[in-house]
Amino acid sequence: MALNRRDFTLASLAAIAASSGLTLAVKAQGTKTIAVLFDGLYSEFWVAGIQIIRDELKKRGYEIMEAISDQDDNKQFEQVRAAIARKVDGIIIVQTDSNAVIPAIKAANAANIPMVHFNRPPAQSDAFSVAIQADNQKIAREAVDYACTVAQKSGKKHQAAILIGDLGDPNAIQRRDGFQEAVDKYPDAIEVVAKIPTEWNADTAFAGLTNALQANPDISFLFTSSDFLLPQIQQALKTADKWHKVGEDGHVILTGFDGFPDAYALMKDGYMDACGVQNLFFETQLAIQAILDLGEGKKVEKLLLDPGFAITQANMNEKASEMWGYVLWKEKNPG
Amino acid sequence: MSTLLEVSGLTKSFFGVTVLHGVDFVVRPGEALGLVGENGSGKSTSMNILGGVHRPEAGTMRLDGQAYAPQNPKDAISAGIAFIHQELNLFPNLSVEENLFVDAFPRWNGLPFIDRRAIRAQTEAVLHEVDLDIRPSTPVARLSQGERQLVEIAKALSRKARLIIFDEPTTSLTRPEVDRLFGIIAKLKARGIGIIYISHALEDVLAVCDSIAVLRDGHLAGAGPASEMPIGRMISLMVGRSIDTIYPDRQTAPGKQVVLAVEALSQPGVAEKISLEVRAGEIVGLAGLMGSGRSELARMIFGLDRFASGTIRVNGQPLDDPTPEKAIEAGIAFLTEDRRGEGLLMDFTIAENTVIASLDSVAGPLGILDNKRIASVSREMGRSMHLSTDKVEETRVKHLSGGNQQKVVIGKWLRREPTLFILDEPTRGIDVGAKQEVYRIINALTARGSGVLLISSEIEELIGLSDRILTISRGEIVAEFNNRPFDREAIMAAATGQRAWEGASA
Amino acid sequence: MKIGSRALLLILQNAPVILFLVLLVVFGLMSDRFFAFNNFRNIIIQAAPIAILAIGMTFVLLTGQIDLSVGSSMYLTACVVALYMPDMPWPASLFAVIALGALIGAVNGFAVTRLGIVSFIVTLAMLFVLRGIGMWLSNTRTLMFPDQILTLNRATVLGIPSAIFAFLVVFLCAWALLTQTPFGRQVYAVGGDPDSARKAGLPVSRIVFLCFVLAGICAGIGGFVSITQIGAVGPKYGDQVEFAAIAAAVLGGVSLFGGRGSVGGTVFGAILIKTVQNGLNIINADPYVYPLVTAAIIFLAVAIDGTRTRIIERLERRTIRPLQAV
Amino acid sequence: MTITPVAETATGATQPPSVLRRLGRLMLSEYFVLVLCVAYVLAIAPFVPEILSWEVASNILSDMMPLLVVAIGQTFVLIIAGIDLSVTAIVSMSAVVGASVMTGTGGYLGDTAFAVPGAVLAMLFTGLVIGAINGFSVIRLNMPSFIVTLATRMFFAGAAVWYVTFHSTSSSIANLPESFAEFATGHLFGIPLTVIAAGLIAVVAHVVLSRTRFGRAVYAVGANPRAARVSGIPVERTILFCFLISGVCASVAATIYVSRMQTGSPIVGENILLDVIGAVVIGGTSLFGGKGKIVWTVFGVLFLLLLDTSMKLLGASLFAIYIIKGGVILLAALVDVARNRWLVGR
Repeated sequence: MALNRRDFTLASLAAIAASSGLTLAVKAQGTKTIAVLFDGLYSEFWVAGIQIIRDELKKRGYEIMEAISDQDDNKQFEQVRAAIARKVDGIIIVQTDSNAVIPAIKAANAANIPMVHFNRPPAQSDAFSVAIQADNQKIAREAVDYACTVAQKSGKKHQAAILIGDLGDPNAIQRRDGFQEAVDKYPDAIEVVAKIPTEWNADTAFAGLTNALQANPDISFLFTSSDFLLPQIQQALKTADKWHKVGEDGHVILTGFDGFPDAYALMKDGYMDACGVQNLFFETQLAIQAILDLGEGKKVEKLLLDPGFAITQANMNEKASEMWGYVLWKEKNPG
Repeated sequence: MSTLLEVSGLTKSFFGVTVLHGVDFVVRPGEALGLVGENGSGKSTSMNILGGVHRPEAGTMRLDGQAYAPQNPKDAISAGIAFIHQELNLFPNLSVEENLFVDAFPRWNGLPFIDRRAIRAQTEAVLHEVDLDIRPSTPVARLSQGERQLVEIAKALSRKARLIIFDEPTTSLTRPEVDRLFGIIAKLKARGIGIIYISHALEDVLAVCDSIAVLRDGHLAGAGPASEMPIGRMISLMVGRSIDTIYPDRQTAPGKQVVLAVEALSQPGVAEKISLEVRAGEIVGLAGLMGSGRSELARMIFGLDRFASGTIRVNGQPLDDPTPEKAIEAGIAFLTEDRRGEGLLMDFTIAENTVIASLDSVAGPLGILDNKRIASVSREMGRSMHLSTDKVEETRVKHLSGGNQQKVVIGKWLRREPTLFILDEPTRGIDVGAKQEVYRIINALTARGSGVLLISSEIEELIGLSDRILTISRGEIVAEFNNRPFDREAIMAAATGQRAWEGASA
Repeated sequence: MKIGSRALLLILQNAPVILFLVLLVVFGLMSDRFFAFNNFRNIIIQAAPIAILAIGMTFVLLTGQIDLSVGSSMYLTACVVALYMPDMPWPASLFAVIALGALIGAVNGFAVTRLGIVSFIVTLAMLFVLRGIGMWLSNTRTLMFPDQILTLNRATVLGIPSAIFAFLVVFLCAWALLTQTPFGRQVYAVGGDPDSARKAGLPVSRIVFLCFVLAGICAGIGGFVSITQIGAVGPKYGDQVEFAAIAAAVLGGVSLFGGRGSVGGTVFGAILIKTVQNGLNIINADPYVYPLVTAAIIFLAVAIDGTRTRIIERLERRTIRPLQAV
Repeated sequence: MTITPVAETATGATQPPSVLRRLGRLMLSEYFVLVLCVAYVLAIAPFVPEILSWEVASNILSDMMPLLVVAIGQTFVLIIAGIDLSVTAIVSMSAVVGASVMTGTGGYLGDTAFAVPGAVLAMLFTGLVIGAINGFSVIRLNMPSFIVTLATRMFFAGAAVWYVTFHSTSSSIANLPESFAEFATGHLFGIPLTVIAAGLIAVVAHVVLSRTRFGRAVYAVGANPRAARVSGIPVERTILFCFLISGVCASVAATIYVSRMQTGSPIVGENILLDVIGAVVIGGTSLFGGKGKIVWTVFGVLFLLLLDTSMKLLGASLFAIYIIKGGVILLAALVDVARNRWLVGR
């Protein structure tokens, strides 16, 4: 055993010495690096978002260090520390949890590395960072509000269902709360009969919606907490023979959230009534500007708001161009 | 008379060590050859050669006059040679008929489906031949050990076996099952099937076989018709010297103090008002057939099985709701009949096994074990037990022979200096030399004042060792024999039960 | 006492079924929409993907192995279909998922039988690798499927919804394979006692290998059925499904130690789990209680099974003398 | 349990050259995974030279700690041939329970002197309770641990999310006392407190497993419960204790997580299950019981963390991390198999 240990120590020392030599040789120099730490790439919104940030930063000569925390706030904390260890020049982060990110901000502060929160603000604290905020709750409320007015105009009472995201995901909770605030204002027009948990899982969403339609065949008002569930909604409604356009008999008043290309297509085709849109282009622009300004030592407001908006059948024509999903859709469907 | 199998000059060595030196024997159709010898004498090697597991370096085998040189076990099977091992190779989760055909199901009309009707018919036929009255679709899990063995024989018959090799077939059978088995073997012989019968139970060998071959150290030590091979001769050929008695003389007389007092121990279906006493320095033999409740009694006393009513006292102190921990604490040691399954941790070293039941004695404050002490006590145990190796910290017990394993089990318990040692089949499956060693240890144990409750299927062993013999039948103590010399016939009669056997088993 | 426990045993023997009936009654009392032909059809449709997956898992579990990679396997095969064969007719896609699933199963089986790595580790590693490859191919985007696949969900075969039809076909094939063919019985033999199986000359490695291949194929088919339902797959598709499949099999009486269980039981287990979810949907339960109720029911079912085994063991304790009449 | 294969393999008829022999011996020793770690660092260092920096090393060390503590608990359970899938839920549940006790916004003991000790006790108690449920279900209800802990995992993961809704308006519980954060950030003699705590746990666990009666009982129960029972080992109690240890270890990990994030989040630790079991098994602990060591687990966790950290530093995309992680697990297992075959062959 003793022999072993000595062998081991010798071998490791030799190894470390050898690789240190290599290290010196390869050590990179010059270019600035920005860490881009996302929570997950589970919807088109994030995929498009990270793509834009990546392209923009590369255009400006930055190197990117990317990491996805996969909805694990501890892992994200470790990723921030890894970024700090790599002495990056700035961190753009989509945090998993608004409270749990505070220690990470403090660590970045201590290392003097600017930090920008993309899309979600952190909780209140004395740590300094800049947040780009899209107000999930407000945007959801506005979109659902429009749908409610449509429902009210129809003159009859609608049975409503909501597809709720993962209950551990703050975004899901905020969107649910926005929905709730909106429908609470129209007690005469809306009665919520089904709250369907999806765990952000397409399979669960499909089954849950199918079952809800079985229990409440009269559901005629639907809100999904993310547009990424639209294919499943479409499948379930078609099966239940409820997939009809606005104005047709049996149309289900459908409200989405995120502003996916799909969502735009469905709005254009008249299947969807409204969609809460986060202004992705605006947000990415704000984030990049903020991180650059911070890097140059400029003063930046702690909170930069993306008001977002609700795109509806009513305002679709004037607002579409601001909708990121429309732009992406347009790229794929030119002319 | 023609010969079925003729083996001549069989030689085999492993890693330069010759384990078979030109062994010859012959099996005639309709005859049973008994193959006896100590462990390591070459029995299993010759059988492995016969079964196609190993290939010999020299020597020939002829089956029905044809040269026979199996390259793998399949060759042996197709040549009509079948093995019935001590550990049965049946799948309890399959039915009887499926077990019979599991490696070669007949297809239904050439389709990849099992021809259920065909296997059922064939199974019924062979089951009938072995007098087993069960439905072919019965899961093997529901059969008793004896029934399973008959299924194995049926399997051999279904493959048109001409030569069936039994390896220790009776160790886990009840007496009626053994009788039934012997009846079947007789029937097989009558059909012209040759038998090779391997066993340490020499009486069984005599009862079954027509001729006997004795192996020692890879040599054929002697062979001849069974009528010319009394047990004494077999033993002296096996060990290479004549042995008057392998049982040591009892040096000390039992003391007065009662170390174990069992009173009215009852458990529905298992034991009925069993009462017995064991005194210090006394060996009490418990004679009974397999399935008579003898092992169950031991397990209940040791706290492994529950019982409904009755009391157990050790050294006068009541042992309430016994668990193995409590029983050990009270001074009971228990050598189980299942050495590999319960007696030892096979993957552990000798040292680890030695102290496993007495960890407190080698533990310091906070339960920290003293490894040096463990090593020294284990070596000491190895020496006093005449263990074959002194590398107690390196050798895993799975690499020891059966006899040495048994010594480790005994040694482990002796470390606790038990006031009562329950020995359930202490010499099962170990060779004569090791047996003697075990007897010597038991004797020494009583000299130190321990009481011993000895359970054995071998009446001779009980008679040779015990101060007193109790017979148990159907969960009741039916007779007590207090004085040497013991009347063998009377014990047998009591053990086989005054009342007719009813063979109740779940 | 004995008679009492026999009665108890009878109840316990059928405990999963009784539990299922109790669930039906409870949900039925809580919503009048529950007891409807359409609803039960929905339950079976929704159970189909997981049941098919669990049937494949049953083969692997029967041999005493485990396959943690089925969820990722589902994801990867779906990605391939969505990315590389959008314009192919659906039978070609189905064939592709089966072939790819078989290939993945073969890799698992090879690593387990030839390389001798514990199946838990092999399939754990594959869980990561396959999902990684899927994410790589799809660039972690949500992938959409062509209409010809989506419309399958509403198609019927002989009046039976396509998902149920696929489910029935897989179930019948698996059942026939396990109970009526030499291979099936040998699967039980290998799982019951691999050493004896080897001694009996059974091709143990090949059987285990084939079971992994079957699990891979079932993962492909189950994934395909699920695609027709949900229409799009994201990078979380099939995540943790392996646990659901194992739970379904164990609920149906499959032993994790091999050799015991049946596809019928597995299917029952899958339907039981889906019934719970369906019932909770139907009665519009608080979203927070879903995992609690589901977990509690799985726990209860398996606890009953454990107790049953213990009682059977006690009853089958060898009796050596007749029992007095009680 | 202290013999190494080395002793047996040291003698051979043909002696290869000394360096090779030593290398071979190292491959066969129980430091094998550590050798892999060094080899990995060597291989990756040219691409991420930072991995050899003091800062990264100390990051790896502190990132290791919570995972290590959970893995130590898991080692006990694996040695008795069980498995504890519920550790992630224990982490989550303990985290939110602890946070709900000490949070300044409406915590049970918020803003009192007992906030921190009360919370720590509550967390440990949570781990103990869930461990007890697992343990009793296995020994009393005769359930396979895989399913028991699968069910408790599902249950308590859900319960943790629900629990937060009663104690916080957001999806996690914040506003925890400053003094509690010091556990994650503080140092003693220049060593992080968490490292001291986890190190202490590792040392105690190592001593318990390798040098005590209880440790022997754990191995014996894992190797053959029937034989262990006959030898007077309290089999059921040993099994129960292993699950309790696993539960408590998971809740200790929760204290580290909560402290470093200063947040009680119901999803913390949700994703670590496969890492934990993977690390323990890579270390060499058998899933079939009876074999395993704490040092092995330490090496296994270190190996996984090295892998993770280097990927982070490389900024590897998620899919690359998945593929490489899976590939390396497979490779490690393969090398281990080859190594064992070689061992047996000699």
